[in-house]
Parts: sequence; C-alpha cells; structure tokens
Amino acid sequence: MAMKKLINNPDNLAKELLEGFVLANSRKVALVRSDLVVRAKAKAQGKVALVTLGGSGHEPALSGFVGEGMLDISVPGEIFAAPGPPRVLEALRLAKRDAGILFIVLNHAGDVLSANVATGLAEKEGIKLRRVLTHEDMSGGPRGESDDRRGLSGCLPVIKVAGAAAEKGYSLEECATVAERMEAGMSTLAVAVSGATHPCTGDVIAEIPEGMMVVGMGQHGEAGGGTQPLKTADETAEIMLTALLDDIQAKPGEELFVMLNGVGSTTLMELYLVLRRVKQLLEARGITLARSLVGEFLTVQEMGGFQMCVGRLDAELKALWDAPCESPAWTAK
Amino acid sequence: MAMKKLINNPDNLAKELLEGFVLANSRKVALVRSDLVVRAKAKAQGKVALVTLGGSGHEPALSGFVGEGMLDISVPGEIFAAPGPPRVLEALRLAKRDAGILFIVLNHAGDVLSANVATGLAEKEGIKLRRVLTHEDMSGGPRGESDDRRGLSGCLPVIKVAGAAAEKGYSLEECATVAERMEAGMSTLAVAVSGATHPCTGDVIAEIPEGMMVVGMGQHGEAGGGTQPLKTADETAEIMLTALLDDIQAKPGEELFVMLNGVGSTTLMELYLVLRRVKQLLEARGITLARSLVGEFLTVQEMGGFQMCVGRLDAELKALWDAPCESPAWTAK
Amino acid sequence: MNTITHDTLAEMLRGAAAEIRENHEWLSRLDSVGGDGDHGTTMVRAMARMEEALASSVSGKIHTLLNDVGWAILGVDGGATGPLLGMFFVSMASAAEGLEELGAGNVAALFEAGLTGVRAQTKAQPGDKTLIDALVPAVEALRAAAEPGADILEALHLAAEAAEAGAKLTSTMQARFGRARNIKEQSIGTQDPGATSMSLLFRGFKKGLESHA
Amino acid sequence: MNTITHDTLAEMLRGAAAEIRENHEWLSRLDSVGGDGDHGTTMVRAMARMEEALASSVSGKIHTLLNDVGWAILGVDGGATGPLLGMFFVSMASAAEGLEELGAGNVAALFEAGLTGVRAQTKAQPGDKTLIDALVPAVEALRAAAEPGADILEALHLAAEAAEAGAKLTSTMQARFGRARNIKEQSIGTQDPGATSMSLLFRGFKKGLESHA
Ligand SMILES: Nc1ncnc2c1ncn2[C@@H]1O[C@H](COP(=O)(O)OP(=O)(O)O)[C@@H](O)[C@H]1O
Ligand SMILES: Nc1ncnc2c1ncn2[C@@H]1O[C@H](COP(=O)(O)OP(=O)(O)O)[C@@H](O)[C@H]1O
Ligand SMILES: [Mg+2]
Ligand SMILES: [Mg+2]
Ligand SMILES: [Mg+2]
Ligand SMILES: [Mg+2]
Repeated sequence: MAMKKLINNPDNLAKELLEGFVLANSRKVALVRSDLVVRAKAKAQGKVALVTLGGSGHEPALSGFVGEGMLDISVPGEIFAAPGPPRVLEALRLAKRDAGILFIVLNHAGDVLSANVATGLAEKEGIKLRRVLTHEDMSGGPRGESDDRRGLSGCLPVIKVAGAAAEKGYSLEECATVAERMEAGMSTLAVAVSGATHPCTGDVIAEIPEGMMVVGMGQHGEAGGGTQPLKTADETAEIMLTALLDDIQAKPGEELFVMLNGVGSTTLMELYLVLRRVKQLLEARGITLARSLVGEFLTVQEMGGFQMCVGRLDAELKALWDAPCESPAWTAK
Repeated sequence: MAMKKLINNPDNLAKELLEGFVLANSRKVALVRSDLVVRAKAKAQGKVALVTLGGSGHEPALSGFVGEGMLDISVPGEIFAAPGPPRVLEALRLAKRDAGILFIVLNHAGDVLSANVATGLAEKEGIKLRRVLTHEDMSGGPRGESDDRRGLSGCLPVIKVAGAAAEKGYSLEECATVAERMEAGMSTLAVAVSGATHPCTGDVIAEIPEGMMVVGMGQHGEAGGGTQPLKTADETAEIMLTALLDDIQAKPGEELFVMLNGVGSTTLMELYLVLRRVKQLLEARGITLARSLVGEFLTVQEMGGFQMCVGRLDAELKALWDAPCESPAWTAK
Repeated sequence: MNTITHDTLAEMLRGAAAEIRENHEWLSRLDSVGGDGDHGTTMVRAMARMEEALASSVSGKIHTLLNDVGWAILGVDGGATGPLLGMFFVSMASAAEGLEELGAGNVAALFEAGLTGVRAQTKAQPGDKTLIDALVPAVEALRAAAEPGADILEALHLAAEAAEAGAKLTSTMQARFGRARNIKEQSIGTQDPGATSMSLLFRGFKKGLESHA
Repeated sequence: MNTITHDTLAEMLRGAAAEIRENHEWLSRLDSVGGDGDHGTTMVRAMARMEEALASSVSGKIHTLLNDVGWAILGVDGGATGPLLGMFFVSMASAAEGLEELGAGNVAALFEAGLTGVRAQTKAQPGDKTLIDALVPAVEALRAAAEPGADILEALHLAAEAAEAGAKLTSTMQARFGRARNIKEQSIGTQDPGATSMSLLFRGFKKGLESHA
C-alpha cells in the first residue's frame, strides 16, 4: 500500500514540522538559529541546563520535552537521523553555564557518535558537562552490555526527574546521579503489531505479517525477533511485564512506575486495557504501581504497537516525578 | 486486512478501557457507580457543574476532558454508542446543585435522544439545567440548519471556555452564553486519508480508496462526499481552511483559534505541517491566529486524517481559553 | 383471540426478541450502508435486556411489565435505538395503567401511545426514512382492525404486514435523520435499519402470540 | 603521477561524490536489510555538502579544503555517517597542515590519520561489519604502495581494490555496531552499507584522479 501522509516536499519535512511545532506550542518553546528548540522562558543561569539531541519523525519526542521542569534545549535532526555535531556543539555553547550541562543521549549509533564529537569539541572550549546515556531497551541484549541496549521512550522519565532536580537547584553531579539512578532501575520493551512508512522515502518500516505481532522491536522498527501470533491486550501485557520485571529483577514490596508509550496508530483505548492488566499483575506480585504514564510520547510514524517502560521509584524519584513541569508533551501542576 | 488491535473480549471493552483510563489519570479523575467519570477533587457546590455524554472509542474524548476548569462529569457510553438515558439521569442527579448544570451535548442522533429523555426526567425532578448543543461540522449541511450539523471535536473549545467560566463563578446563564458564543463562531471540517476497524466487530469504518482522501467525513467515518486525490499538507490545509473561513465568514482583522485534531494514525508531524500552512494563509488574509491547539483529542480508532476546527475569539473567550485547567487531555497552568 | 393477558404479552415480547436475534446480521448490514453498522448488535443487546426484564418482572401487571421492559431498553448504551425503543415501551406502559388484559382496542391504544412517545423524542416525520415509517402504518393497521371483539392475532398480522411494507418503502426514501442523513442521496436504495427492526418486532409480536395461541 | 595538488585532491573528492551518487540506491537497499534504509540518502546529502564546500573553499590549501569538507559533512543530519565520515576528513585535514602538495607517502599518512580519527569515535574493530572493514585494508594498501616516488594513481587503484574486497567480505560477518546489530545472525549474507560506501569513495578517488591525469 502506498504511503498516505499529508506532507509537502520530503526534503523540507524536518524543517517545516519544526516550524509548526513551535507555532503550536509558542507559549512553551521557541527556536534559536531556526534549528534549536529552547524554552520560551529561559531557566535561571544558576541552575543546571538539560540538553538532548535526536532525529525527527518521533513527535512529540524529543523537542516536546523542552520546557519548565524538563529540557532546556533539544537539537532535532533530520527524519530518523541524528543532528550533526556542529549543531549539537552550538546547543552546548548556548547552554554553557557555570552550573554545567546535563547532556542526555539516547543510545543510537548516530546520536552517540554526534554527541561524542560535539562533547569533545565542547570540552576543549571549557564547557562543563556530564553525559548520561539512556539505553534501556531490553531487547538489545543482556543487562549490563550497555552498548547493545538502545535508548527508547525511557528517556522521558529520565528527563522528567533530572529536569525537576535541575529546577530544584541540584548540582550537576546530583542531577546526573538522579538521572543515572532512574536509568539504571528501568527497562523498556516494545511490541509492534503493524508497520509504517518512512515519510521521506515511502519505504516500509517493519513489515509485520498478518495476524502476528513482534515483541522486542527498536525505535525505527529494525528487525529484532519475538514474532508471534497477535495476542489479547491482557496476554500481551503479561508477556511484556513479565519480561521487564525479570530484567530489572523487581521484588515484592517494591514501588514501580509503568509508562505505556503508543508509537503511532495504537489507540489510547488499547493502552488503557494494557495498563489495567499491568496493575492487576503487579498487585498479584505484591508490587505497587506507584506512578503511571499513558500516551504517545516517542512515536514511530503510524506504526501500530507500544513500548512498555518499567522502573524503580524511591521517595526522591517520586517527588521529582510529581514536580510541576510545562512542556508540550507533559504539563503538570 | 484483519483487525490488529490489542483488546480482550469486545463485550467488556468499554468497561475495561474506562478502568485503565481512571488508573492512568487517578490524580485527575475517578469513577462513581463504576460508570460515571467525575473529578478526583469535586468542584465547589456554589459553582455551575458541566456534564456531557458520549460513546467510547474516541479516547481521550470525552472523559479525558473531565477535570479542574473543564467538565465535572462525563457519561461514557458503549463503543461508538451513546449511554442510555438512565445513566445520564444519574449523572444529572449527581451534579444537581442550586447553581445549575450546563449540559453539553454533541449533535448525534443517539446522544441527543438520550439527552432529551434524561433532561425531561431530570427537569421533572427539579434539577436545574441548561443544555448546549454542539453542531459545528460544516459538512452536515448549510449553516443555520443546526440539526444537520454534527458535533465533532469542537466540543473541546466549548468545554474549555465554559468550564473556565464555571470555575470563575459565572452563573448558569453566563456559562451558557459563553458556550453558545464559542459554538456559534466555530466550524469544523474533517479529512480522512485511511480507514479504521470497529474494535468490537472488526468491521471496516470508512474505506478510503488508494491514493485518495475524503474531505468532510463525520466522527465515525460515515460517508459524506469530498473524495479526491490525496494532496500535500499545504494543499489540504488550504482546501480545508478556505472552506471553514467561508463558513464562519471570517474577515480581515479578526482573531481566530485553530484546533487540529488528529483522529488516529495521522502523526503530530503532519498536523504541524498543516498548522504551519494555516498560519501563513491566515496572515495572507489579515487574520490573526490567536490560539492554536494541535493533538489527538477526539479520535476514531486508527483512522488516518484529522479535523480542523476554526472559531472566533474575543477578549473574554481568549481569557477563558488561557485559564488554568487540569484534565487528562488538557492541562494548563 | 380476543384478549391478551400479561403472560401473552410476555410471549409476544419474547417472539420479538427471537425475530431480531434471527435477523441481526441483516440489520447491521443495512446500517453499515449509511450508518455505523451497529444496529443489529444494538438491537440484540436491547432484546437481551428486555428478556432479563421479562424474567425478573414478577408483578403480573401489564403496566409494570412494559415499564420494566422500556427502562431496561433505555439502559442500553445503544445510540439512537435505546432511547427511541425504550420510550416506545415506556409510553405503552403509561397507557396500560390499570389494565389487567387487553382487547383489540386496548392493543391499538397502547401502540398509539407508544408511537406518540417515540414522536415526542424526534422531529422525524413519515417519509424521513426512520423507524417511524414502519411504526406509523403498523399502528394505523391496528387501529383499523380494532373492532370490539376483533381477533388480535389477525390485527397483529395486518400490522406486521403494514410495518414490513412501510420498511420496504423506506428504500425509496432519502434519510433525513440519524447517521444515514450524511450520505444524502446515497441512502436511497437501501431500507432503513430502524424501520426494518421495527417491522421485525411486529412480526415477532405476531409469532409470539401465535405460539401462545 | 607522483604528487597531488590542492586541485587534484578536489577532483578526487568530486570523483567520490559522483561514484556515490551513481550507487546510492544500492546503498539504501543494503541499509534496509538490517538498518533503516537511509544510508544512500544520507551519503548523497553528505556528498552534496562536500561539493558545496569544494565550491566555496577558496584558500587553495589542502588542509583547509579537507577541513571544510569534513565540517560540511559533520553538518549533515545523517545518523552514524555524518560524524564518522566528517571526522575522517577533519582528521585527514589535521595531518595535512602546512602541506602544499602530497607525495605517495603523504597520501598514505593522511589516510592513516583519517582512519585514526574514525577509530577514535567508535569501538568497532575489523570484523565487526562496519566501514572500518573497508577502510583498514584500503589504508594498508596505500601504506604498502607508498614507496618514495610511487605512482599515486596506482596506489589508489590498489587501495580501491582492497576496500572493495573488504566491503565484500563484510557480507560474511555479523553486525556488532550500528542499527544492523539488532538483527544479529540475519545480518550475515548482506554487505555492510557503510563499508560499501567507503569502498565506493575510494573507487571515486581513483576515478577522479584518473580524470585529472
Ligand atoms: N433522530 C432520529 N429520529 C428517528 N429515528 C432515528 C433517529 N436517529 C436514528 N433513528 C433510527 O435509528 C436507526 C439507527 O439505529 P442505530 O444504528 O441503533 O443507532 P446509531 O445510529 O446511533 O448507531 C435509524 O435507521 C433510524 O431508523
Ligand atoms: N558505532 C559505529 N561504528 C562504526 N561504524 C558504524 C557505527 N554505527 C554505524 N556505523 C556504520 O554506519 C553505517 C550505517 O550508516 P547510516 O545508515 O548512514 O547511519 P544510520 O545507521 O544512523 O542510519 C553502517 O553500515 C556502519 O558501517
Ligand atoms: Mg538513519
Ligand atoms: Mg451506533
Ligand atoms: Mg448505527
Ligand atoms: Mg541507516
């Protein structure tokens, strides 16, 4: 089937969508240099700044996480492609401050390479920064082999708590500790039920056979095992939650958050069914569903499926999770 | 193609999704009687209450609009089917207060009939209420023939301003005036690019031919003319905006809001492109894009396409639009 | 048969439920042309509620039976059908207050009240392609046959025929109410689902009565 | 040909751009097996940026030319390719500081510096199915041919052959870096797109030099 997308010239797609994004969220975000997304109202210089980078085409991620209590700057790339190092360096220069920069990087080859080059150059210029890598996709490989686990939607909880910490005046070291604790305690697993098309090329991203679903797919639908007959919401919830709890070795008595991130055409309706079952299963194991988050945060075009992200919360992380924020994708009072 | 949805027994779908919805939004909403959605923290009795009703399967609508500064109670029906009058009557009893109830009804046969019966019974019980009908789908027929225009996503701006008015202590009459002014100045047009499946029956809702789009489809994809070759985002924006401005007879110098409501699998990316073009076109006509709202508010499962809703704003409506609110689908500080 | 008791009426209602259940796929198919394809499902749900009400309504009173059935159907989340069909029975119930059994005249009067109750809910007129187009001729046929002492089975037979003719005639009409009005001229050529289910209800009333006779 | 000037180098780079442009669909096809299918597009974008830099780089200095090209490619939003290829040229530039023309030994030294620059960015080793697997043998071939006074065209010919052989060999390897590592064994049987484009670059360098000769 041919692509059915309302777009203009694919070459201008990333640029045009960015314009529209800022228009739609003009009270929260603004553009600098026409290609860096910053807050509409800058954070005080005395506080740690949060910067991230990543490809476009995953809206609202990642620029949708810019705002009070969350990111200071996002460097959006082309569709599904990390921004090049020079623009990332510009962002780091823009964020430069004595308090330092918490630089959050999702583990994808392009993002990491671009971040590496930019970090090297920034450090030569005396820019103070700490890098935090998110790599919580359990389908990438065994826990501990961080290189093999990609960064999926789990970046959102990390950005939320680290952003809240920065807002509260935590030091760079403290912000990094919070981010790393959140990251270390979490794991994400994706399920895909239907594919999508690349908005620029029209190519099929992830062809899912009729009647099947694939558990353990990455952000762009790269193949990755786990093909099985389509299950019910309850069964799918159980398959995924069981794997995730196993991966983070959750124990009775613990408090967890669960985030369900719809990647495109899967409805909120379906995600609510999954959350309902997740809650029942956690209860049966004596685990508390301390916080939940259901919506579309990091999408893959019109792909069908979702990512389930599960992670440990302690008192501090809960307080940071609950702290006010005001970004296009997450506003809390 | 067979349905690819993560659901359980279709007979329990509406009930289960409601459970998950409340779980996911437990700080904002709660259930009464297991089938009425109310605010987690009730509004003061001295203020006007807002109540609405409508079928499920359009998440986050309509229960996602319950919360501070918006609705007090939503009566969710079965998938795509209005709730029966007895439950609506229960909701009106629950909301009963001297300040009165603003009862917002979307113009669909089932909703209106159910609301009619419930209203008749409620009035016999001495429940004070004012009904506001939203019917802004311009594809239904000529302006003025209100019976033929359905209520689409335009209910959201109406609920927003009326909810803010109620929160500010406006009287029932004043809330109704605000709601009706907002409603009278707006118009909605839908475009569909790909169909969906009914989550209970698996039936196809709106089959859109390869390479085509349909402008002027209703909320459940009932047929309605306007089939044409798929256009670019810019062209589609222009076709729709031109028709809408014509319908509300917008003039240079006016201030309008534009809401782009994705109905399912159409991405935020695409909606941002459309908004970008809308802004350019409005500017060319000397019209101000005073407010915009882009997201998925009233969906039709995994259908591809969106609704464009355009309406007049005056100073009071702008202030009410900007007022704080805290509902699952719209939170503003 | 010259009179109908509480139990006979219950049989009639059960007959209607059976008739709908047998034809629900057709109803949904008709609804999928201009509507949302759920009319069969909704009617089946309404009938299930009706049967529950029949089972639990133990007063032995015609008024109460009809009222319980009406409220049960109102309780269905069924789009247009719930309120219209629910009010149909609720209004019949009001007209049945105090009656222990029904003669042909009572039967006509009850159905007239039902029609009035439906028409209070909608501006739809005959010719607008709705259930009204089956209900009006059915009620007229009942009234015409309602001589004192007339055979009720025969009257219901005529009513069912009239309802069916009315329902068939809706295929020549353009929908002006309900979802199907959105497809305008394209609604011509297909029977209205609501009119069709109304005619099935009458056929079911008749069959139910027959089985009891 | 024993020496390369600024202008000859520019010709080599143009040759590389032409070679990529001719084969970009193949590159994307290779990338769609285990990656996201954009490698051809990204390389074309990178080459367009390179040509812009070639056109606007007017210093006449080899160092500046390579540095401008490197930064232009870094500026491409191109996933893995931009940083790796950009740092390749930026690192070559550093090694070219002060040089007005390049002998065979200089050429080998520059490409060695480019390789070092790439390897500073990634932990990928030979055998991991990345562009390293084409680049390492190419650089080795250049070094082996780099007798004083050696023919640079001949050396580049050998390097291009070595790169192509290296790229072909990647089809026997399992990807351990980049997106393709996600498909594990399934990556065996297809050449690595990055190694392939690297071998195309070398073939293009050679062709560009040939055309200038
Ligand atoms: N406003 C109305 N007045 C009279 N009858 C109506 C009206 N709206 C719908 N109907 C009847 O209801 C039928 C559709 O019922 P159903 O499919 O169950 O409801 P919905 O349209 O809400 O899905 C139509 O065929 C028509 O006969
Ligand atoms: N971490 C890495 N180290 C070395 N080479 C890499 C790495 N990641 C990717 N590559 C190379 O990049 C190629 C893919 O490039 P490209 O498709 O342009 O980038 P992306 O994978 O970001 O879409 C791979 O074939 C591989 O040769
Ligand atoms: Mg890529
Ligand atoms: Mg319906
Ligand atoms: Mg229907
Ligand atoms: Mg790629």
